[in-house]
Amino acid sequence: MLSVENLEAYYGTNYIVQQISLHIPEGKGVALLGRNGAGKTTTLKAIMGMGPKIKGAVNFKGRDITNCKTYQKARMGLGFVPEDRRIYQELSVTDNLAVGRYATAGRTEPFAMEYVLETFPLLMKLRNRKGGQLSGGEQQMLTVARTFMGRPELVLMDEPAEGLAPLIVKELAMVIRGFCQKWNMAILLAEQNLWFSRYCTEYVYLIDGGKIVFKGSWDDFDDQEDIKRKYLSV
Amino acid sequence: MKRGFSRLLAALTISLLVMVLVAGCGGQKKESAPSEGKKAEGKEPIKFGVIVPLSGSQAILGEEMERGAKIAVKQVNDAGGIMGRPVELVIRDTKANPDTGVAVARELLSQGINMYFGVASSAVALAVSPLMEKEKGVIITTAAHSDRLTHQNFNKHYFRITDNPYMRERAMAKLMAERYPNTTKWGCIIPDHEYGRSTWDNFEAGLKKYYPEIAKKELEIVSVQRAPYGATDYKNFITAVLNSKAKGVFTSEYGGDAVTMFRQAVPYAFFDKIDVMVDSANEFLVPKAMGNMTPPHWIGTHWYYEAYKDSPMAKKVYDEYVKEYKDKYPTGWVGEAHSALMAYKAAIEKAKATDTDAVIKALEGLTFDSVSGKRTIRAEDHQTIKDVNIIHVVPVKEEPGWKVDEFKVYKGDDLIEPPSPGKPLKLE
Amino acid sequence: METLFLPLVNGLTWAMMVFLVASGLSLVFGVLKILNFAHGGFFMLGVYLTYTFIRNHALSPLKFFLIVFLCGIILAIIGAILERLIIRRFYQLDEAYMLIATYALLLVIEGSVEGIWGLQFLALPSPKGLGGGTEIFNTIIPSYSLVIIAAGVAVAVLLNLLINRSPAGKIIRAAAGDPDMTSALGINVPIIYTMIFAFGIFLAAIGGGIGAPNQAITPTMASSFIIQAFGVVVVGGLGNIGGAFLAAIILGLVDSFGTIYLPQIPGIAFYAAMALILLVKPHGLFESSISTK
Amino acid sequence: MSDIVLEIRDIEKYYHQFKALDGVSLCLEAGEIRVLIGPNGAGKTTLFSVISGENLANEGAVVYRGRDITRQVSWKRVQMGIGRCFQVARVFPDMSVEESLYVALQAYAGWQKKVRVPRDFFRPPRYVLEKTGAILDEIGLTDKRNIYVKTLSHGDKKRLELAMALAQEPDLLLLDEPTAGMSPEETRDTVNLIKRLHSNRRFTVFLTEHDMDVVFSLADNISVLYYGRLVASGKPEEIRKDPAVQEVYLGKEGDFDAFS
Amino acid sequence: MFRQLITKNFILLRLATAAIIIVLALSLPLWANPGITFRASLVLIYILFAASFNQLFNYTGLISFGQAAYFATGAYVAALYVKSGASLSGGIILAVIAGGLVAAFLGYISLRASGIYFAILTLALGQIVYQVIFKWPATGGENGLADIPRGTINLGLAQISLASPVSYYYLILICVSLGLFILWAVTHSNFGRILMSIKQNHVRASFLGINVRLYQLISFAIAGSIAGLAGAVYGPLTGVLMPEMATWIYSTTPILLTLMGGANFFWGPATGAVIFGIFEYLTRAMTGMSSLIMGLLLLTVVLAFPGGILGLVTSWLIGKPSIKKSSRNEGSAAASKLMPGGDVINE
Repeated sequence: MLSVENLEAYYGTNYIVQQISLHIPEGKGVALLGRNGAGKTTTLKAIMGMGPKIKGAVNFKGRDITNCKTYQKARMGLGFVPEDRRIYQELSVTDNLAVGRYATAGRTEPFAMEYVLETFPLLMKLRNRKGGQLSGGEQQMLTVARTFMGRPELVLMDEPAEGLAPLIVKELAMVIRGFCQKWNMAILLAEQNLWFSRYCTEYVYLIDGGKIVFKGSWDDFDDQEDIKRKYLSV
Repeated sequence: MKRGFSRLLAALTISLLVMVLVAGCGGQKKESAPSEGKKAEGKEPIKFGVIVPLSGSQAILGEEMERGAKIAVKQVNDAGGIMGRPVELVIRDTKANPDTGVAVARELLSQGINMYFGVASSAVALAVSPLMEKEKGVIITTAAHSDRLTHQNFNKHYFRITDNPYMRERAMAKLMAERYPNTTKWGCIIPDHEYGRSTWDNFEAGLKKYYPEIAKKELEIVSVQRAPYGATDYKNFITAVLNSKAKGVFTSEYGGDAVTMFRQAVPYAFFDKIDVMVDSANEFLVPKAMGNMTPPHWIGTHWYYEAYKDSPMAKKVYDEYVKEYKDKYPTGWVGEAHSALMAYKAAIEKAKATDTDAVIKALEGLTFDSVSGKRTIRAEDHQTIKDVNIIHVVPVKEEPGWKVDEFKVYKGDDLIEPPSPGKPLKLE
Repeated sequence: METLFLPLVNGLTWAMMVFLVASGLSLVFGVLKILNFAHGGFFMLGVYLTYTFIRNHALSPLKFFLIVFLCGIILAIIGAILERLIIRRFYQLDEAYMLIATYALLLVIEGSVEGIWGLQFLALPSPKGLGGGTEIFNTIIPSYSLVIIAAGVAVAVLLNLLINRSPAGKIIRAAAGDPDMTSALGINVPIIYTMIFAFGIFLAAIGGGIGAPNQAITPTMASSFIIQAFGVVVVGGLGNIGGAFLAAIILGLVDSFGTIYLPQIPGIAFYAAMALILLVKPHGLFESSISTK
Repeated sequence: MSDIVLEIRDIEKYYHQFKALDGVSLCLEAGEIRVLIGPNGAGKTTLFSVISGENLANEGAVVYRGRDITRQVSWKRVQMGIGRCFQVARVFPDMSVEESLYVALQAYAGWQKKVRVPRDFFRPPRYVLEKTGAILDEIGLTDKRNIYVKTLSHGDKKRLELAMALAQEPDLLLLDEPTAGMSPEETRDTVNLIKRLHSNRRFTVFLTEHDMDVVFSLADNISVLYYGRLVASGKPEEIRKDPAVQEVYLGKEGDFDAFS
Repeated sequence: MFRQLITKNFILLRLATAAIIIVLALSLPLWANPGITFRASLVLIYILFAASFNQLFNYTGLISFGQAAYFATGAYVAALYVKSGASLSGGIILAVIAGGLVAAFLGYISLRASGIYFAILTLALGQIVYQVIFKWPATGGENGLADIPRGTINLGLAQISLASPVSYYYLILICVSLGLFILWAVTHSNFGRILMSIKQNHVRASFLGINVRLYQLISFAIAGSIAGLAGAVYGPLTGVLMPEMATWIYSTTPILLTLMGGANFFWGPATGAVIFGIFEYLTRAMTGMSSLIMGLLLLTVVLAFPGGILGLVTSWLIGKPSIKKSSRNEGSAAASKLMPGGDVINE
């Protein structure tokens, strides 16, 4: 579905992502593990075209999208959930969701608002509340729900579990996994929370210092104790 | 693409700079009016500095002065120049700004040009006049109206070719007393400025003199409205004047402000409710702007060509103007700039010299022919005694929507104040 | 009655005149975060362009406003091109660069107007039937003042509906609050920026067209309006159109009553009121209503 | 009660209608390391802002060493001895490391009246020069003293920020997620650095942290903030076992097989 | 090759440039005609005026849109003092004090706001200064002041008349050099370093115990008094003062000179003023097109070389891009952070 070949991403002269290649099969989940500063966020932003300058090739559904604009990528079916929960503070929950609809433009029909709200019961009760009045966990739910509204075929998620209370993390994981399986969505999940990653995905890439240092299934990963210790301080 | 655009811009900038440089250097030759006079060729030209506002809100005055000056030069050169020497103009933009005015005057002074005319704003005149004294130049202004120039700030190197507010306003008041003897309630809308106040004070003094004298009526001033300079809304002042039941209204708002004021008065049927409206100095600016919306009103002008139909000089200037600039209504500033050069011509021919002292001496007390008949420059305060022209415009059906149906000429001698250079003007 | 009612109407006319300019300024600031000096230039171009089509004919109101609308569209297209070519390059630089670039644009517009239409002052007739006065409470009010007030209120209401009620408004607010995230949701943000800039120009231009019969048309009219509009936008809170509306009314009335009750110091009331309000509320009366950040 | 450094009482803080802090009260004893934990958006940073004066509380009082500083401006609080570091280091990007410290020390020297105007006009006073070297050594940035701050790594920026805060000789140091975004080695170094500074300087440290390893290796006491409310305060072992904390934040043991 | 040569001898190059400029400035009245000397005097004044703006803009991180008000304050105070028959040197000192006081007062009010609000507040307050000058009879109201004498300077042994353009040029040269030296000293001192820190991150600065508002206010007052100094020598040069010189339109002059020359350089405003002066001299005959030419020039400069002329020259000489993206602190550059494609590293 998405293949990234020899991607380099840099800000100014600061090379953050160096020559990485990723492959995400249709409908499957891939976790991108790595500690802070390893290059996870930059990789996602580079794929999405949000900020860093890039070299290399990004193919999505067989099309070269390296030089496409961010919004074009979104309309092709690439969803993005940012790490810092960038919801629109002054818009209500439903308005936030409504903005997410436009990613379906010319491709497919968006989900019905009610359906998405049912999937995220936490949001149902808060539908008329302004985004800025939500708690951290609720905001994170909203961010994910907003991206789902656009019916993406592949969602890039940047540390959705970071800083959330463990209970919320659990609920979020279940929602994401359930939704993705039901609608055959692929995920590229940048995370540090191993439990969360394992729950939502099938494959693992481990990134450090801007380079891929491991790739394989979760079972392969579990065999590599030394790698886990070295790169993730587990 | 972004890079390309930046390069394009860089190239544009450089070409712009080159263009300016070429124009700047080449301009030295181009800028003076072509001297076509065949007979005057071969001799060293007499150069005049023309410093007028050609940008900003006074640019429209400056443009007319420039036109008048160019016409005058062409005529003088065609007629063989001054003392056989061709005449050249060096035109500079003051931007209606005293420091730019001084800068350009200094620049021309250092090129050896000693005779100047032009200047619209009193501020520029007040800045340039002492410079002329210091650097041994001479200047004739063609619009600056501040009393101070010929009174407390007077110096021998400054001359005014135009009528001053004292004469103009008095003439207009006299006309009112003659024409509208029953209009005894007067009001005004003036800019809150020294100029605005002085025009009104002069006009009021005139009304108070002439109404009892001519109309044998007592006069009442019912409303004095002072509007901030550059206001965009005059409706409060307009309604205040209407509410005061004034029947005669005077204004010395000028330029765009005047047009805004006239324009905003129309919906109130302002001009139907009063007997007469007097505009002290806007020449044709208001009618030209308002077209068929022009209300009937009297305008004080420096020079109204129709009044001097019989003067070949005036006719020639008018014809030349119409031919050159495709406009049938030259304003008085055209005539004033023309007269300034005529004054220099007469003075130089009288003195048979072009050095400053000789020219000043010759200008003092000089009587010369101008587009508005004979003018005399008073020796004491360098104020010119000349005719005051007042015109009456009315709206008409056909283009351009208005016409001059009547004009009146008053001789300056009867109206002018006694000279008192160095002392402030006193109104009785 | 009359002594209160007249300055009230005159103040409101002035206020709505300024608001017509300020609304676009505030909208553009709310979304693009730029303060556009050239806005006054487009106001003036709106006036001149309308004049070119109408000249001295008193048209029917319908035709008149149609022409004003058309001029708005033409200038909006020019505005869109300028945004693409010039304005866009300054989004990431310091505010001072944007201020100076738009100021330069204002100078270019002023120069071009002098070149194209000349230095001559002009005046535009009111549409048929709106040139006279209307009697309300025994007081004559210029009919066209009422048109201007109505136009101001209409623009305020429509803009409010557009921003706060329409689906487009949600997108605009989203793009204003967080452009990066919004493009990641499949919305073409640069196009929205271009359109908002052009729409701001459109508002300035129709403001000019509507205001033209109320004013002398001079090549220097841009700067006098832009400063008053700046004041209104800032007092109202940058990016808050409702705030600009209220600020225009407050400052308009202060100015209008100031000329009547404080004739000794004409013109100072506006600035004094503005400074006073900003002294109490340094960031204007309200926060931005567009930016959702 | 002379060993109470900071007491906050019933703090409430609103952002528009949103209640970020809802009646928070707590006391810090002199010399302790107190860690504040809680999910993102719980109000930890807001509480720090209220203590340091960046934001003012809507209700309640902040008392520092017996003085009510609820309405005091932030720079005065710094002069009283409250230092602060931010989650994302706030540094001077276009200065060198050394220059940044000059500024910090110069400011300190200024209010401590250690500057003599004519002599110390262009060059930093001797006090500043000496102290710069000492602090750089202490914090371990000596070899980077001439490097531009904007080219420093994330961890080094945070360390520089800490160094600048140290220049003010703080009595109470507020550290907002000191190890956020650091690699394991950097995290370990930072923990050691905080421990070392704390034992050398004997100041009170109040910090927020997500990394539970860091929390439990540093904390003398822990407070738990959950959406504007203080749920618990106490020794680390007590907190670990507290059912309320487990419910809202930590989860029960064995709930997740990996927790990082 | 050429670049290497320059990079190696950069200091030498700077010294040589400085020497040439000093010689040119000192010898100018000897070879130039009075017209050019007058224009050079104006340029000198504008150099100081623009530098006072850059003291705020580049070295403190404040955009002042009311700098003309302090310039005009200085000019009027000095002119009124000289017109009362006193000596110009006293007038200059008074002007410096007055400019500083007015700036301190208005700055105190404006500094309640930040960023663009600060800029607009300085504009509004500057307009009030203009209105006061415009209405107040003591300042000559709307007519301004005319016939401002230059008087003499008492040097103890000898009285030097300033009437001639040449001696007045040297007086301006001395005042401007002095003013520039003060600004240079301020910006390069420990105090200046603290101002820089405030510009780069005012939150950090205040968490270092720095009274940010006070420092900004002092800087504002210094800039105001330097503008006042520039104004003080302006009046006697032209002989007239108009209230319009206090308006916001005049406040744009130092801004555009600064941006044209290069705001990131101490000598940027000076370069801008000189280039602009030359440009104005060359276009003096192109009457009636000044606003179009000015606008186009300004637009091309900010578009093609946003680092200003000095930025262009340095990048050409030492091959380094000099356009610093604004490192202004979060408070005022919130906009730039929000724009798409901003180089903000979130990792």
